[in-house]
Amino acid sequence: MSADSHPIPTPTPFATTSTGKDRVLADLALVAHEPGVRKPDPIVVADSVTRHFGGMTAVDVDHIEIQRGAITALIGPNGAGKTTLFNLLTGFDHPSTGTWTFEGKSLSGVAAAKVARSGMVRTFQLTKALSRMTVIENMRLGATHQPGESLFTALIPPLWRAREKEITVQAEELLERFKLGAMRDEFAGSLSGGQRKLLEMARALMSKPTMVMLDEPMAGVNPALTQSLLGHIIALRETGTTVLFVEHDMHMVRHISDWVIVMAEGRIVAEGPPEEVMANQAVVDAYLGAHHDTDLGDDSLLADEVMEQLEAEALEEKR
Amino acid sequence: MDRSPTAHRVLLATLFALLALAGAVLPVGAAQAAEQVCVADASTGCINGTIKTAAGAPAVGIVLTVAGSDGEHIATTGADGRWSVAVTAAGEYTVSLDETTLPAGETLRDPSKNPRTVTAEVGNTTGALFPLGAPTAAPAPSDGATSADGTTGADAAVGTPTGSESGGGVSWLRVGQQATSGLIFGILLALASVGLSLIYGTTGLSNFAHGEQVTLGGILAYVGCQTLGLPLLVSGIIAVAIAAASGWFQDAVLWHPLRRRRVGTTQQMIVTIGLSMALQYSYQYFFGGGALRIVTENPTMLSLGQIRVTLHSLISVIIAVLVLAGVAYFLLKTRIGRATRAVSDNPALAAASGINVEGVIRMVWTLGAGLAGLGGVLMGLYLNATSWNMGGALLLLMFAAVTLGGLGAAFGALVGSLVIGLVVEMSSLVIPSDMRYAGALLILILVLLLRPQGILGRAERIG
Amino acid sequence: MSTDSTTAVATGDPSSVHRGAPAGEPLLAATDLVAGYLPGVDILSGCNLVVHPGELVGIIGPNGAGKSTLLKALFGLVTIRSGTVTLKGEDITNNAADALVRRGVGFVPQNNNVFPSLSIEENLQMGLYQAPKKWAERFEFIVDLFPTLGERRGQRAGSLSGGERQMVAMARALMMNPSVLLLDEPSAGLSPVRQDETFIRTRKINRAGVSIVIVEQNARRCLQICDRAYVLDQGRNAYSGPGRQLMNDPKVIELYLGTLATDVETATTKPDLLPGSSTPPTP
Amino acid sequence: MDWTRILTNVAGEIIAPTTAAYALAAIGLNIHFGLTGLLNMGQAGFMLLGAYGFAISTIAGWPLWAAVLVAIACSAIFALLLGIPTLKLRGDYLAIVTIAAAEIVRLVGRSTALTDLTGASSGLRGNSYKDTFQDASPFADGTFALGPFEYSTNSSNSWWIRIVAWAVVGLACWLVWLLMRSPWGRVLKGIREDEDAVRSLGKNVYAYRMQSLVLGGVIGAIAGIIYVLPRAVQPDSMGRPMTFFVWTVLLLGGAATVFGPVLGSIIFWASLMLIKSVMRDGVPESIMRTEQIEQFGWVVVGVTLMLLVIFRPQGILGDKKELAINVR
Amino acid sequence: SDDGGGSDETDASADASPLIIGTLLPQTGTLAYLGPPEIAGVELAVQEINEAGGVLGADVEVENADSSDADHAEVATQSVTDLLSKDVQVIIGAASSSVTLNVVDDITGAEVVQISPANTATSLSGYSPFYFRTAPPDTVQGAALANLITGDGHSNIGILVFNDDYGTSLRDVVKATVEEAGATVTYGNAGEEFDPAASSFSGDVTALLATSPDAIVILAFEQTKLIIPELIAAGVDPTTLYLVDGNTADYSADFEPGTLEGAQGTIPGAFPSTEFQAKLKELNPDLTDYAYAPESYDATILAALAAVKGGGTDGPTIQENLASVSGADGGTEVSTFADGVAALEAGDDIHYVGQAGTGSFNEDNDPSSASIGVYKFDASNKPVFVKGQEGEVPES
Ligand SMILES: Nc1ncnc2c1ncn2[C@@H]1O[C@H](COP(=O)(O)OP(=O)(O)OP(=O)(O)O)[C@@H](O)[C@H]1O
Ligand SMILES: Nc1ncnc2c1ncn2[C@@H]1O[C@H](COP(=O)(O)OP(=O)(O)OP(=O)(O)O)[C@@H](O)[C@H]1O
Ligand SMILES: [Mg+2]
Ligand SMILES: [Mg+2]
Repeated sequence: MSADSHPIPTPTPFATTSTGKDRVLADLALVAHEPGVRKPDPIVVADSVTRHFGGMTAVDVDHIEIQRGAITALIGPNGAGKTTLFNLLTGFDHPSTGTWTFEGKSLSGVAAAKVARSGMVRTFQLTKALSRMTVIENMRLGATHQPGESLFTALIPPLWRAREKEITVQAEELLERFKLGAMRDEFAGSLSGGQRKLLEMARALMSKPTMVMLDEPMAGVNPALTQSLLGHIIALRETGTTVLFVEHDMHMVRHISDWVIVMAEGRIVAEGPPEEVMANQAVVDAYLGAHHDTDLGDDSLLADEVMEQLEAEALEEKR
Repeated sequence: MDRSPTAHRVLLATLFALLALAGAVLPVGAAQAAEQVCVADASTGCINGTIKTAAGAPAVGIVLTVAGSDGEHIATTGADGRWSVAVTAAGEYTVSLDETTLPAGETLRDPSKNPRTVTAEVGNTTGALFPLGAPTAAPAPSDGATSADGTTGADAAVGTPTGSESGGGVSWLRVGQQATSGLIFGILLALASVGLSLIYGTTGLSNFAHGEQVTLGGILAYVGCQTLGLPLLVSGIIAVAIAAASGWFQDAVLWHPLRRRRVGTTQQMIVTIGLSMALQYSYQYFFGGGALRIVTENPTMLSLGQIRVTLHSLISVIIAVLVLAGVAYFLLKTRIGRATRAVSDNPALAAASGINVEGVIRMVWTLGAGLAGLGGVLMGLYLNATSWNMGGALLLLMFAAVTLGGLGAAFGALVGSLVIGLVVEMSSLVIPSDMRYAGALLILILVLLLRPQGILGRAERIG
Repeated sequence: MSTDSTTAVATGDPSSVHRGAPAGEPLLAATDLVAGYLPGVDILSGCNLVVHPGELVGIIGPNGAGKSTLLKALFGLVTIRSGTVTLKGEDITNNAADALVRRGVGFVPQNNNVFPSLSIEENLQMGLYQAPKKWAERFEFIVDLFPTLGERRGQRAGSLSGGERQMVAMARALMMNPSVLLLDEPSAGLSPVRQDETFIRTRKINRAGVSIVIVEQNARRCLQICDRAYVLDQGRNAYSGPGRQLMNDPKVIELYLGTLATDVETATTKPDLLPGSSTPPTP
Repeated sequence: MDWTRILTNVAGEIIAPTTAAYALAAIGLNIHFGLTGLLNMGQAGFMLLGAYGFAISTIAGWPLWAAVLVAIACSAIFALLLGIPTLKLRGDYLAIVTIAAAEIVRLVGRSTALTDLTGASSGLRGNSYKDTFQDASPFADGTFALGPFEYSTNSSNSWWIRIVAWAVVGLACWLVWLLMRSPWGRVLKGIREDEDAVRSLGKNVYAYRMQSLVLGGVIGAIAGIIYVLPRAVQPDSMGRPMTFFVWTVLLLGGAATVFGPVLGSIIFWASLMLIKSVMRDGVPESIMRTEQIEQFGWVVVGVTLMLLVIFRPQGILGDKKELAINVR
Repeated sequence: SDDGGGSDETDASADASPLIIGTLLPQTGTLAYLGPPEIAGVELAVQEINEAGGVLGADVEVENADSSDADHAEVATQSVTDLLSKDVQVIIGAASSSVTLNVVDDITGAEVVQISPANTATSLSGYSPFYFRTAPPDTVQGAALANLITGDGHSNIGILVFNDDYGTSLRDVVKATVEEAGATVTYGNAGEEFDPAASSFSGDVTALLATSPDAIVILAFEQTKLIIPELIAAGVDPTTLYLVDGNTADYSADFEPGTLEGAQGTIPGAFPSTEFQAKLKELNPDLTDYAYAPESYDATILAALAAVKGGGTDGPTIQENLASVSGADGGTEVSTFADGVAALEAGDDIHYVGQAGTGSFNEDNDPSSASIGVYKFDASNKPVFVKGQEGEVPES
């Protein structure tokens, strides 16, 4: 069955009739399915970005473009360099070589905070909850344009109260959607692993970014909740937000992404729409594996050959 | 040490020179010149001086004239080079030296100061000096003058072999000497800082009472040697054992319960400040505020080439190096040693790996306190005395060393200590001595700017 | 793709999937556990769990349900306020973690599951802390399982990617060759092929006689492989039963599993149990 | 034992200028540590710079307001100099850098090289710079008694300094109260928890830290002025023990609270006075010699401090729940 | 401390309340070793005063309080509060000039007389009409020491001096005097002081010896114990060592016999004081060191005599009469409290000649002269009196 047409339990008005999706699909329709391909309306363009750690090359990207307004998935084996690429693009790490632009402006060498302010906001794979602040405070911190964040305005509450109210309303809405409403006044440090992931994502969305980069947003999140959150991500596309996410959950990738980029050993090895990329034999061999659609309860899987095959695949992935 | 024959000769020559000098200055020599020597009393004042040749030998038979309100007095230097006149009225006196009576080849160092005017008081002694030597500003006798006279470098100077180099400025010998002291100090400091670093590394606690652990070692050794009269070795071993036990005990009654109650490390840090206060003043209560000499014997000096070290410090350094090597082996090669790093990274996971976390921490406290105690004993010997605040005074240097080397990296603390030791002892070559700690701290800041993670620390990955 | 074999198992009697021995003495049992972190706030409020020898037990549930807390409580990392935990009949309530390791319990935590400043090799050595003599043998075994780890043995775990860390975490727990294994989301952050590998390996380990408790958000996969499963919600057992049965329970699907990933199974499971089962299978 | 006298003295400590100065210094430190998580172990350095700046410019003939501005400027520049290179470092490194920098200030201040400016180790005499402040008093000279408290109105340890000091403390509390509840304070708190996370949200962590360092440092400098007004500028009295006491005061009262520093300071100095007076009067010399009584007094102070933290680790006003969140 | 009990005459005596003397001396902190002898000096004086009938018929009381060191400045402040609340009229202290500077305004502002037994800082000269000191002025001791050195014929003089008022101002005098006599200060010039908090002195000793001095002066306190072994080990001849009042002490328990034999030191004060020391030791058997005990003793006696002379125990009265009893107006020389009272009762002006050998107070309330004793260490490292020297304080 088609994942798209499947009814989603939580009411998400944008889920199916997505004008944004149509637009993006139309834009991407003519784009060739090859690594490093040019896109009609790229928001991020990066050239020859490399990052070495000692002797190993974690990232070695010749050319990559992210389509504006699209939901792009970045997949690839463990250690492929996805997170490192995120770190480089968002200014949390410094590349060995390379330049990139965001909305036409060069962002290479720009500090992380400035990158975020320019509209490119990311989340972390290993969550960074602000432990001794409450959930709602975490959320408020994500907002932008709060005049009270400047030292002198902070001293005159009337100057920032109104904005604070707006922020709080927005934060509470997001919390409800991310099933964190009940935790509003708890310390973020007391959240469970999955709840932290959710908070991290919700907090990033507070700033209404032009582009949001999610690093494995759904790892550790309950599937039922994942499903309801996908609606939210799709809704982001409707508002014109560009989404780039790393994810190992293929159902999610298949369900919401307009475009998939595959990384391996630091390089871009394949690009294309999800159905096609996932049918690509190389991707299946190196990343998805032969059993990704198999019921693992099958005893025959316990045969030694299967293990060997899996190991071979894992090695392939490594190579 | 293979150069010891030379060293011995230098030492012997020095001793002879010393004896000669002592003979000249000691009251024994004064006896024969007794009839000349003026003693100031209610009605007389004295003007006196001693004249020595450039080589430092007494200059005999020099004639001086002292003229003033109560007339003219003539004095001649005696066998010890001394002269003196008694005056009966206070006021200004002109002292002139008859240059013709100078021994052959001697000149006044500063001829313009002859004659010179002094103010004498009744009941007081006033000096008037006429230094002999080459007419330069250089205060020390030059090499040429020394060898011309055939004596060793230990002439006029108070018997130090360093005199042979041109004095005052920075000589290589002085650099070497201070570098040696720096290394010794650094290695001994390392004993203390490695313990501090271990405790910080495993528990995240900045232990401001660590200095008192160091003091404890020193004071226990003092008690052993001075109060109980035990031999140094025995009291040293007992001191280290008790110091280590105190670490065990402290963790058992204080830090373990605090950790169990999840008291944060900053709060624990304040507890260490309180503990440090309580301990410092307890030491003061029992042992007073003065310096305590662990052993009263004067240190035996050894010469390594031209560099002097005391036997005590040499042995101390050897002990310290052995112990530090042992600690290094323990940390790197033993299971428990590795476990300390695991505990410092992630105590819960360490427990999940089957490590007895509390046991490891207890062991670290014991080891850290034991090392500090040993550091205290050796430091007390090296510094010639211990006192109630010896450790407290060193604490900042220890922290600097630990940070410099990379927080929590035990070897970093070792490297950091050596750097700090060298900087502290050598910075007085270039900056005022009372600012040398400032110099060490400045170096610390600079190193941190270049290598924020410390010398041996590693940068962390984000994301 | 081996759709055939999947069908064979899935359409069979659910009880045939269940290989543990639900009857008899439990190996590990928790009764009416109450536990929490902050004073006065109970996260687990009367939670029960039974693991029989050789059983593979899954725990699923929404985020914040208390799954990790339950594992930590079993393992002595969270204080149990009331209730008991027994291992082979002996009371081990609030026993220290290292004592449990000595008794053959292994644990892979969800977060912070490596020692970041230690190298991979040292991480593994920590896993074998109580039996350093077996190092050579066990290390070979692990390198066999995770060749990457062998090659990178000198790299500091703190610099590893998310997936690589997860491998280190799993490998560390396997070092001691435990007889009871508590896994908290072992597949999170792994690539699909590694996830499969992890699940299949978990089963193999289980087959070799190790009793396993596995907490997963990859819930379908988890239910596929486990003998029996618990659904935890708000610190209490909400459902329990054989994995297959829960997987097809509409209530469980709606509340905990979602339908996003049902595309594989829909073709083969009982159509009447599934909402939206009328949709055609994916090509 | 004369309890009325002792209790009067203890009560007197509550309003003493030293108490106010420490409260103020701790308020500054609270902005650093409580709000931003900066481990400033050199607050005494800021205070000493403030004191030097004030005293030296007053001695040079500058008016009161200018001297205060000089003090503020000195500490602000010091904060900038310290902050530019170090605020990018991990917290623990900042601790050692600040403690080192404060020691450098003290050692340079007391070195003979600067005798003309700083008076080297003997420092600057109190009566050489107190005049401008005392002249600014609206009161007539003399002494004034309020209940059991009798102080001179203007000179040195006076009512005037008490009034000004506590007014400044009140002002600073109000400032912190406003800031803590403001979005600015929220960003600082975020930085305290995880700077990378805050950075990823587009806040310039460096700038915020710098603002916090300067603000707290300036408050420290003003505390320094208040501290030296009733005494003299002594480089040695503003060294590490002072920094430790400021920390103690802060954590005693409760970090990240508005009134914690004030309460901490009052409790610290009042109990020091109480313990010492009681020891002095209550322990007969047949048991301990007089100097032993004083030393034992300090031991009691140290132990009391430990017990206070052990039994109330979050401080008197702190939030226990916050402490229970394990961040390690 | 006053065990005399209420004497019968108290009621019959003048309207003055009993004289209460406060001490503000270092009992804790880095100078704590200076406290016990000073306190013993005060207590000995009080004991003698009370044995002689007290002041104006009432026993003198002592209230001790800690001044600590400059590092703990608040302690002295609190102690002053404590002392003032006990209505003391005289405060003996502090030992450290830094501490004095911190509290002097509070004390003198309350019109309480402060007499320091140990302050030497020039910045304290004439600080307040209520501030006095009995410590020998640097100018006298420094000059005496310098003359001793030059008299021994040393022309290259190295000074190990700590950067503290006591050290640097004494150094300045020594330097000026020896240079006038034609000698050179090879080490220890401005900028070559060591930090009093320093713990290791090998660098300083090396630097000093590199200048090849033929005499070495140590201007320090307790640090001396750490420095001397360093010097001796470096081969320095003890006969070329010179010490001052802050460190000329009995080192028989600290160094092996002969270590200091022939070294010389200056201590202000009349000789012999062994009897005085024995009395102090009786009061506090743990005493090992007597630095500033005579000055503290004198300060107490002077204050008591001033009260007797003025017929009142209040601060201003004592302040007015202190200079006079110290001999500023001349008069009968007395050396004990009892003699002083007798002379005063006879209507004479008196000139108290005390243990410290300092002269009457000058206009700045500093001692106008001092007699300096020269001591030489014997084989057991004890200082033995050699001769005395008298010195005037030059008018400033
Ligand atoms: N600071 C570092 N030092 C050394 N190696 C590093 C560092 N950071 C990353 N690496 C290595 O670079 C490679 C890429 O890491 P990265 O985190 O980008 O992988 P990833 O694609 O995000 O993988 P995953 O899906 O497992 O999260 C990994 O092999 C990792 O070990
Ligand atoms: N360290 C902690 N301190 C305080 N409260 C905590 C802590 N960890 C968890 N909690 C509380 O316990 C609840 C359950 O947490 P737990 O980690 O057990 O959930 P979980 O079922 O494992 O969720 P997830 O699937 O998201 O990992 C959380 O919602 C939180 O309120
Ligand atoms: Mg990653
Ligand atoms: Mg969990």
